[in-house]
Amino acid sequence: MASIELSRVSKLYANGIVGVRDVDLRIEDGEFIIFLGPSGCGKSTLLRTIAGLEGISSGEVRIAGQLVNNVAPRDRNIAVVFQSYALYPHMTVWQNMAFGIKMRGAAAAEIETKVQEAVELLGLTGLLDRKPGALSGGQRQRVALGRAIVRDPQAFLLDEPLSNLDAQLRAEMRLELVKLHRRLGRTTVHVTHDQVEAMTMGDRICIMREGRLIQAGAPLEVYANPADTFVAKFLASPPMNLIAGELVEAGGGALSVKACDEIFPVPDMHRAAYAGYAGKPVIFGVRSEDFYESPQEPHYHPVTVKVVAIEALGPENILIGQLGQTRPIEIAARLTRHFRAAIGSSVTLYVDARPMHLFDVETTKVIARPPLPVTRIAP
Amino acid sequence: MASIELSRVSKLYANGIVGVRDVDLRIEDGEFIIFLGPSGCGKSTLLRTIAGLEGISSGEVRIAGQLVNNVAPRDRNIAVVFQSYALYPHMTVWQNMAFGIKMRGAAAAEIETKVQEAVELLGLTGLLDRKPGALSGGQRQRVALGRAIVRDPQAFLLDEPLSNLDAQLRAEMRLELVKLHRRLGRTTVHVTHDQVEAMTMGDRICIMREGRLIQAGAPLEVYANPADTFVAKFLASPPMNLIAGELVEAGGGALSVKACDEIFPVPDMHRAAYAGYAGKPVIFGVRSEDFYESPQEPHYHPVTVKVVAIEALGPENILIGQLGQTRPIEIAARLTRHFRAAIGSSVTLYVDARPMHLFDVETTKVIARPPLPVTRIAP
Amino acid sequence: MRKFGLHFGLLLAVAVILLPPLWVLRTSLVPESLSYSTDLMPAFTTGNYADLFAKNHFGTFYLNSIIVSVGSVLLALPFAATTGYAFARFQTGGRFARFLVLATQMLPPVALVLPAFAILRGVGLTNSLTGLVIVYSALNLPFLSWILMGFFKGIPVDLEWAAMTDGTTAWGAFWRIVLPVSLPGLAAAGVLGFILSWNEFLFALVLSGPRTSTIPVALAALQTSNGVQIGKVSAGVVLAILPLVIASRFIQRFIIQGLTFGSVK
Amino acid sequence: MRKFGLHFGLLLAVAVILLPPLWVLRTSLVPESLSYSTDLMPAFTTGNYADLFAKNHFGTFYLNSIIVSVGSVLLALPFAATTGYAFARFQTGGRFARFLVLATQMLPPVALVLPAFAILRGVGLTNSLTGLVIVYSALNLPFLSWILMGFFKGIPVDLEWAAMTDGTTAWGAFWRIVLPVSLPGLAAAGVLGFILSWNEFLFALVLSGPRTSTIPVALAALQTSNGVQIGKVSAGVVLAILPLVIASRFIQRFIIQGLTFGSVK
Repeated sequence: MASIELSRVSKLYANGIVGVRDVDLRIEDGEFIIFLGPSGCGKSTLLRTIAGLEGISSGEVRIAGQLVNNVAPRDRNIAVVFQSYALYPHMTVWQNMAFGIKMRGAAAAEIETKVQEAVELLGLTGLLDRKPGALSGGQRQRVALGRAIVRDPQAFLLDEPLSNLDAQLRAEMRLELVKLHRRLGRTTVHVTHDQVEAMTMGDRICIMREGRLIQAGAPLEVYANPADTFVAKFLASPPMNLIAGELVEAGGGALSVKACDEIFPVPDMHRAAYAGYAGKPVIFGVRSEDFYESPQEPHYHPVTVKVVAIEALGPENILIGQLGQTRPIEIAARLTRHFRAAIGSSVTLYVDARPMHLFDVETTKVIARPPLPVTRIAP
Repeated sequence: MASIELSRVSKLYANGIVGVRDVDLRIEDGEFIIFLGPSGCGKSTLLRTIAGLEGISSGEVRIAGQLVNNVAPRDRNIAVVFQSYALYPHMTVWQNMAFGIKMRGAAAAEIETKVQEAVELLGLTGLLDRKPGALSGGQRQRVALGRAIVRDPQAFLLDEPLSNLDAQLRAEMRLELVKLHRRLGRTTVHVTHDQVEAMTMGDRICIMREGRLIQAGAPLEVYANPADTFVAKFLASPPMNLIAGELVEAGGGALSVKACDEIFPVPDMHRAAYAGYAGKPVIFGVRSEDFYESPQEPHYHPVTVKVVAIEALGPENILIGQLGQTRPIEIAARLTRHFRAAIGSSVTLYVDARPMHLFDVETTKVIARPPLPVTRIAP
Repeated sequence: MRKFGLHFGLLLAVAVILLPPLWVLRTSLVPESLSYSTDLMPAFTTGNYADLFAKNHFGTFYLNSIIVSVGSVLLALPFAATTGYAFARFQTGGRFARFLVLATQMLPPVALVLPAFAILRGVGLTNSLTGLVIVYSALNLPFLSWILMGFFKGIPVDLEWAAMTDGTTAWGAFWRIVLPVSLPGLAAAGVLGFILSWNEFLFALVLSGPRTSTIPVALAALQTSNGVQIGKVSAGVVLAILPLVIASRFIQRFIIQGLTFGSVK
Repeated sequence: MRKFGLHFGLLLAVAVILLPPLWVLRTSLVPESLSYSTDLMPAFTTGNYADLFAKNHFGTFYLNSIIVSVGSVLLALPFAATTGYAFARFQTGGRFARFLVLATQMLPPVALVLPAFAILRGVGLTNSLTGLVIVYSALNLPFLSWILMGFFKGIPVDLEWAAMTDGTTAWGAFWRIVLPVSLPGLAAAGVLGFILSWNEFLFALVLSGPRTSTIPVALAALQTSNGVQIGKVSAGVVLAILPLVIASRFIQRFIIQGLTFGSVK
């Protein structure tokens, strides 16, 4: 039951490596927040500074409004679930789960009740007398969660808790973690490098890169309005297609992007925002799912693509194709499972340019435009 | 340039663990074949028996028609790319790549030519004097591939070569491996636990479980016609929805599946195949992408689902919902990104039952029915 | 044929390895006068053993050896554990301190024995078991620290972090988590220290007196006093090896696991 | 204030550790008559060193020590490498064989020295450097095998598999891949073996004669002949430690890396 505030938090290591750089973030009470980024981006380091397991070089960390820079981990009343689970190998499941409240001096009866609650919540009955070594990966994961829950902490910090599970179990646990959060209502920080976890689990994503917080926001908002090309590529699979081109005036105040021997008309709704960049080089970003096999809407713009490969995933087909003749670039288009084409043939695809973005060539930052309306999924 | 034949190949370890059990498989010359299965299913063991790195307990392995049971790995003329890459840490990239043909006594000029070819093919120029320790993960992966290519072997055996790469690089290398195979035309065996790799890379998938070969076939054919519930679940994400129910007669020779308080009419096209199972318990299998938000086709069957969670991935939304009132079960439906609903509310979805499958309750094997037509993606 | 040759070779190797200790055992159970007989077992007696205890004070020496070996391990182990832990987890002392620890192990014992004698004489601890215990602790400390450092390095730091968020201090995490988890390592290190002290000869010879000798010194005395009494010496050797054999049977598994140096799974 | 206390404590510790060796160095460079002076450096002489070589045959002993130490390592290392590799990769001998290797290390040296003497006398190798080389090789073999086993275990089997599909035999994979990759381990093991042999006293005392003594025996002789000549002894100690210091400066990094026992990254 606590907010977490980070003010200009930096963490430099003795060898000069920067762990975290000037991070400002306020995590609301009860929020489920995701730290997303490639390995080495500082997301786990940031989590550990919140837990107090690593000191910070500068800045302030507040939990529930209280400055905790110099507060020991045990006095922060937060629980951490580690990627390795970090179960105590010499203790039984029961002892693992009871360790935390025992350390806090709880009475035997209270310990029994709390552990029992967590055991039932997580379906661990029957495993209580086993040592961690005798558990499967999924069971260990649950015990680690249980150990955190029993303590009834102010906040849960989860450090890539799903990365050691196989794909199917990972999908199940993803859902269960979300349900658990909904039930317990505790502030939760979840660190991951998995884009699917980031999109589906949290209230907000914080995307990190090289120790910096690049963008924070609701998953669909970040997805629809990436701050730069890094976010645009990282938060999707296949990544957003980024096409270097030029913004040109097309008469009558209309704008077009000239790229790869194609002219992409800029939708009128974005005209005002982009007007200042007319005549300049830009990076044109369009997501793979904004390509269609048929002109379902009148504003879709036809482009010709030479088929390089078709990845038939079952429910859908990903087309990898070359756009342009003189200096062709490779693009990915997400099409329906009914799409068929011969490798090497040319096909016409239809681009919905409304969700497009333009990025500055030098800074790689997005050129601001009014966001398209995003409906938030209730509740 | 060789076919690989496995006849009743079994591999038992000294401690009684079964690595591979009675595998029969013929891999055609030039084919790209995938061994897919969860960890510990024997797929890597099978690959190593082909390479000769592990002896087999019984059965026969033939490469290019020649029995190789007692032929040493070095005389089989196959190349293996290991999950760990297994680059020789004390040699430079150039030495790593040249080692294989040097061992085969090639002349210096030939070595130079071959290595140079592979270097250009894989874009390794400029790295030749580095030691493996100074390379990134992706570069190591390329060097490992290069080392295999230089040898010009009869077949490539790839043991989870992409599993140590991050998501974006993995997607790129997936495509590059396919292009490489198309270019070199060598028989290739690719071991993976990743369903996406399996669907998109190979001519055929071999699905393994507990040392047995469960099903082999073209990816989309296996996807559309899984042999049992294991394959049905394993080869999709989210897995196929499996609903325990009963096959009942609905008058006029029509059949329905009664499950979860719902009646799912069996399409007429499957009536003949399933008639014998009328009145018996069955498992009704329907894929997540066969749920739709609107009744686009008249034969879609409406069902009411209580929304448990919506996973908004960006390009699409996965709905997790409860089907049925008395003993509800959880199903996953793959819907468009435009779908919106409140958690806890009830929504009507429309099921396309034509791609459905019924599975035997006891054996978990599929109840045979004529396959729906599957268009093969050319070429 | 080739297989037969292989098996024959293996049997020969086993004989070469096992015969000497078995012959020592045999000689210890044969009267002195028949020791050099080539018969397998010309007569049986426990007289050699009885003599050792009755005439050569082997009971005392045995007790001395046990006190010194166990005492030095118990004294050194806590220091070794904390040093090893500091080296494994913190920057303490840097690479140079780690090297120093190894370096002390490189000094020739002969060069150390005289200073040790001088120091012990200064505090009046020559000819005393206490002195030997202290010296052996000092001799074992670097080696034990090094082994335990390897062990502690093998324990993921996550475990300590988990304990610290669970409510322990850093010291509590060491005490409640790291130490119990490294019991096999501590046991292996302890046994090694015991064996090194039990077998040590040079320091014992110089630092102990007639009543504070340890087994190796007593064995050496048997071999040099008035000619070698081969029956008694054999009995002494058997007695010297006995606790090692007994201990190792119990902890064989432990040691092998412990001495894979730091690979706690 | 607390910080000052800490630093003072650390300085004290450094002094306690470093003072004795430095004092030995000082005494070795001071004339015998002034050895016990409390002055820091009452006079300077290299006479102690000159005397050692001129009157005490230290040149010979030094050479003996080098021959014996280097020779025994060179003799033992190939056997240790192949044994360690067999233990690391194959089931060879099972757990029991591994235990036996450790067990031989547990026997008290005092119990081994007499049989060793008997065997060497049988083949006429007492008082010879060859005999010492053979005995030291045998003594070091189990330990070196054990260390190298740990090292080889740390080398992924994939590397050998890659080599074998690349066209080598199993032996070729060991020779061309495993050995070069384990050079740090071999170096560390070799240095350890060298140090153990260099410092060994008991076997050298019993098995060597007046012309085949090694440094530790010569040092001991200095200490017992007619009273302790502290200046000469100090010089001898410095000389005994010198090669260890020189060698270790070069390979400090190597050893520490090698002795993390098998963690080749």
